[in-house]
Amino acid sequence: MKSKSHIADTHKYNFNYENRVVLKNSGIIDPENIEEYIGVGGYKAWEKVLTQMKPMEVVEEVKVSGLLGRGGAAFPAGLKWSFTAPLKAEQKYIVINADEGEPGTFKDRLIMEGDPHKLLEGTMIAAYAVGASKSYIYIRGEYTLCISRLKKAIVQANEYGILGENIFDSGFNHEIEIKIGAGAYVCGEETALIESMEGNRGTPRSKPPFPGVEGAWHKPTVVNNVETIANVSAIINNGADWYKTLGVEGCYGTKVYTIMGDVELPGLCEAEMGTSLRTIINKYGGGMKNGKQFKAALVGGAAGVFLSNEMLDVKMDFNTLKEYEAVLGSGAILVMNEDVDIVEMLWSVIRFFRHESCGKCNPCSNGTTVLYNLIDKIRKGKGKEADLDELIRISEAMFLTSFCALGQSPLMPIKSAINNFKEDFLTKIK
Amino acid sequence: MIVYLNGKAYEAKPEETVLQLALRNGIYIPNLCFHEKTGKAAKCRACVVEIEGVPGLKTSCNLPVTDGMEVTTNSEKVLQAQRMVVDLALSSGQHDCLSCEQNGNCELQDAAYYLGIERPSFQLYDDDYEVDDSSEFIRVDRSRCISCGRCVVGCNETVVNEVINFGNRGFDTKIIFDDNLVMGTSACVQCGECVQLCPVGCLIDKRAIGSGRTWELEKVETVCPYCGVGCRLEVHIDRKQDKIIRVTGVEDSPTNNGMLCVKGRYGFDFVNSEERLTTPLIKENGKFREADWDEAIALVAGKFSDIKKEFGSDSIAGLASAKVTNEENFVFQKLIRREVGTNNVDHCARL
Amino acid sequence: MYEDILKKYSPEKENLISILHDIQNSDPQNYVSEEAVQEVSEYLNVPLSHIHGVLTFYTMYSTKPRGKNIIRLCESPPCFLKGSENILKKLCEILNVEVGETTEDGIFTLELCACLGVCGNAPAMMINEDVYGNLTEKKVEQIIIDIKGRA
Amino acid sequence: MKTLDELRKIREKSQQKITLGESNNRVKIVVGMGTSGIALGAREVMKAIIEEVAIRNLTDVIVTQTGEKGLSSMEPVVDVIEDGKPTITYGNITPEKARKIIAEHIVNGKIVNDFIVTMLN
Repeated sequence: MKSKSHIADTHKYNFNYENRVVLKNSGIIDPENIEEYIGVGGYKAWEKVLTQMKPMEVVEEVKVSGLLGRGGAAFPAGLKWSFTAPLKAEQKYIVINADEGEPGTFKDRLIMEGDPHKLLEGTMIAAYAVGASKSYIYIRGEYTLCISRLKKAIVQANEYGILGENIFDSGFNHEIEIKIGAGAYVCGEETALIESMEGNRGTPRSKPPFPGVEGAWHKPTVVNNVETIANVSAIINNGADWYKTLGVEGCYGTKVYTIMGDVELPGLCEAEMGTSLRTIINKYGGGMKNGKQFKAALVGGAAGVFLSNEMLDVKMDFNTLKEYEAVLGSGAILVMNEDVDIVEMLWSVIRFFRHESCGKCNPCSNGTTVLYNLIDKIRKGKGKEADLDELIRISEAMFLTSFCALGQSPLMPIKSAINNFKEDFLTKIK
Repeated sequence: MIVYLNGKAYEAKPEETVLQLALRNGIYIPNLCFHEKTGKAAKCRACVVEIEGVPGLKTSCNLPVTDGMEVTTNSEKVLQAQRMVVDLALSSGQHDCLSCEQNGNCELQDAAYYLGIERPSFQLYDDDYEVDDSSEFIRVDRSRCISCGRCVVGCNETVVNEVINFGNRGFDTKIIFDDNLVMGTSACVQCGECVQLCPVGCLIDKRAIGSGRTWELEKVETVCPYCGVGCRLEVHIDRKQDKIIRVTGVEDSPTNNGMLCVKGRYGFDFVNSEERLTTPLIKENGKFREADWDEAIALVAGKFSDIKKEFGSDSIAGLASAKVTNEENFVFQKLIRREVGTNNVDHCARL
Repeated sequence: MYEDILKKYSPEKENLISILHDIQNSDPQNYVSEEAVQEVSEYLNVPLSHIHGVLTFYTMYSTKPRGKNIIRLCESPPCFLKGSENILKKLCEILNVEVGETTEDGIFTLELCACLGVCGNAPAMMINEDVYGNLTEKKVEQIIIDIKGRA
Repeated sequence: MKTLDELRKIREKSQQKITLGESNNRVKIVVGMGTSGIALGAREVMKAIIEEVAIRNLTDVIVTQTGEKGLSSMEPVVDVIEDGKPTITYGNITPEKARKIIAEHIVNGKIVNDFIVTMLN
């Protein structure tokens, strides 16, 4: 590898530890030893909420921090909690969405493998805030290491009395259980996840009622992504005002971007919201591999957008990207060099959707197959220009009519690929 | 509460959905998966409408009415989306109406007709589905299944036989019986609820196939002749042949809510049976001869009177059939108790 | 036959997915048999059709016997970009199977899967519970040889 | 079961342990044992390090594990932490390279430049 000597010479790969919030401990402490987590200040926030804060104050703090859901939809976490917190119910649940399935995303895996107690601490704080005595962490079945580390962490937290009955004499009880998936991307959708947790086929439910009101076993249920929850203890420890000093207006805090593809140093970085694509590629991704030219980045996973070099300096945060009809999604950044054929990549994206469509609703299960047949035809050089309009027309109809976000998703990559890289398609059509 | 449908005001009931309100007032919105009994599945997505002030489109089958709501069911945006949705459903299988038993009674056909879809735009169907003809009364042709889910809900939640579910995923989703058995070897009791709920030609009464177009049949409502529950049913009759083609349950019947059992739905072959007695027979010298009712009744009444005189009332007992109605049973026990003078009366209590 | 697994769980439907995982993992042919479905159905009081529906919805399960080792090669866009198609070709060639098939000796079943979350080391695959990254044609050949040697 | 006071004490104690403060250990070797690391051979690296430490009877060296730092392309990753010195992160480590690090860096105090990913004060 050419790059290695380059790195060794400078002795400076930027791990960016100073900017890390959710991955502060990952790659530093022993994830299987609760005392190391406690040693770096772990469970301080838990102690603080139990001894000094009322549940609604916790909700308020998170609300003020402006923390947005990191699963892709960017829904304000505090607002989500505030719907469930005041409800009177015999049972409420926190569910952690650890079904990280968006292609190119592995941030939640790093948090769970590297710092499982951080997830547990955030979960407990959320549970205290909304008044839930039980939480579930739903992990995809493929993440075997996450499952075993989290199971160990839960046992340790119980042994230390951090979890369990009447925690530190506060009168608050809490139990955390792991639920395991079995291979279905759609279970990342919160209602499909709940279905799966209940032992069913993981197909989405009608909303309303939203899970916050009627979720798991018809009880009020807050579903949060792992990365979202991993921000919570830092917000409680340092306050909402501190949190708002990070990131950009409206999108505070850091974002874990996973960067891969044709870069020298694929991996992941945690940087402030609003870091540009260029910075992410050059500073954290080590630049383009083998000195090739940048052509495109698929941002946000399969449900994301193909961005061209015109977008290199745009701030990568939820709001700014929305202005450009793009999405940040899960924060996955797949970088493609000049040699990559976007038609091939779009084919791969659509194949993914066809494979993962759950089959519940007609436009998605049939639509993804129609889209696949079309792109496959184009890929094989048998397409015509009108097929490009057809791809957009069908995915637009799917966007308007599909049951859940999965069927709505193909529009983004299809539209952006055709609009930004039309040449690639025309070459195939000729 | 007032709801506007295409600009016109309608009085809505608080519990109903936009689709229910529209259908109740004769405004058609294409819909394939909704059924009053199986509920708002929002799976087919054909019933999308526009709501003033709400971005995008909403499915009307699971959209509760709100006061002052302004709904558009026929804008170009709505029709275009509906057209794509129905086109996709039509493209997904082998929906060749010419030979389909459901022709004229098919909700997919109705939706496609309403939207002006002449033929499916896409070729999605691959013919690796075999028709499941293994069961006695029901043919399952999955090439016509649109995964609406009515049969699944019907089997699991309405009749609670719990035999049907969805198997596989995505485009390959199909209905399965038990642990993926053919219908004939599954625990299916052939109640036919799934057939009645199926909006297309996937689940079909096997014996009706090819024996009469639905619009040529006369539908006569009656009460099931079997047990005493009194299920209301509709007999579909071909008058030319004077033959029953099929039987369906009456959906708004309070006794059976459209449901029937295997006997009520499929046990009508006795009607045209060669062996069925239609004239009374009197045995003389060891041989039956045909008689008329007056002669037969007079003969039986005379014999009963003789027996009663000679051996007393309690030497006679009456046993009624469970096939007769409660009213008929009432009359029968009156006859035995008052005219014969005995309490020896019973009912076979089973068929 | 499956009591040891079943008794670890309370007889509630929410445990179905975990139970099916355990049953499959305990089976030398890596699948959930009809007998198992029957037993689980009785234990949880859940219809057979429900269990079959769940088994065929999730890609990690199989209702047909498979090999001792399940190879699950990622075909999602990040791995596709880094050449997963070539890896697939190579695997098909050295194992002499198509996707979804089991080798004649019953040692491997080749499957494709969605993103495994090791995209920084694409192309990647999982064999049973172990993840392999930065795959090259040469590397997969070695991995297969190594596992065969242990079989 | 611990009380809040006990928790606070654990916090103080382990804080020191991480910086090697009071302990008798001179060096802490940390192997990155995330999925990526393991996929690229971190288990074998860990084994080699433990063996080497035992063979050489290095009683002042402690070997532990951690999760992933996020630089997938440099896995397996090994940190060498010494009090008062910059923490060295080595990348793309194999069992052979790990043995070399022990021999040169841990025993002889000579940093192995070729394997360095980063140096942190």
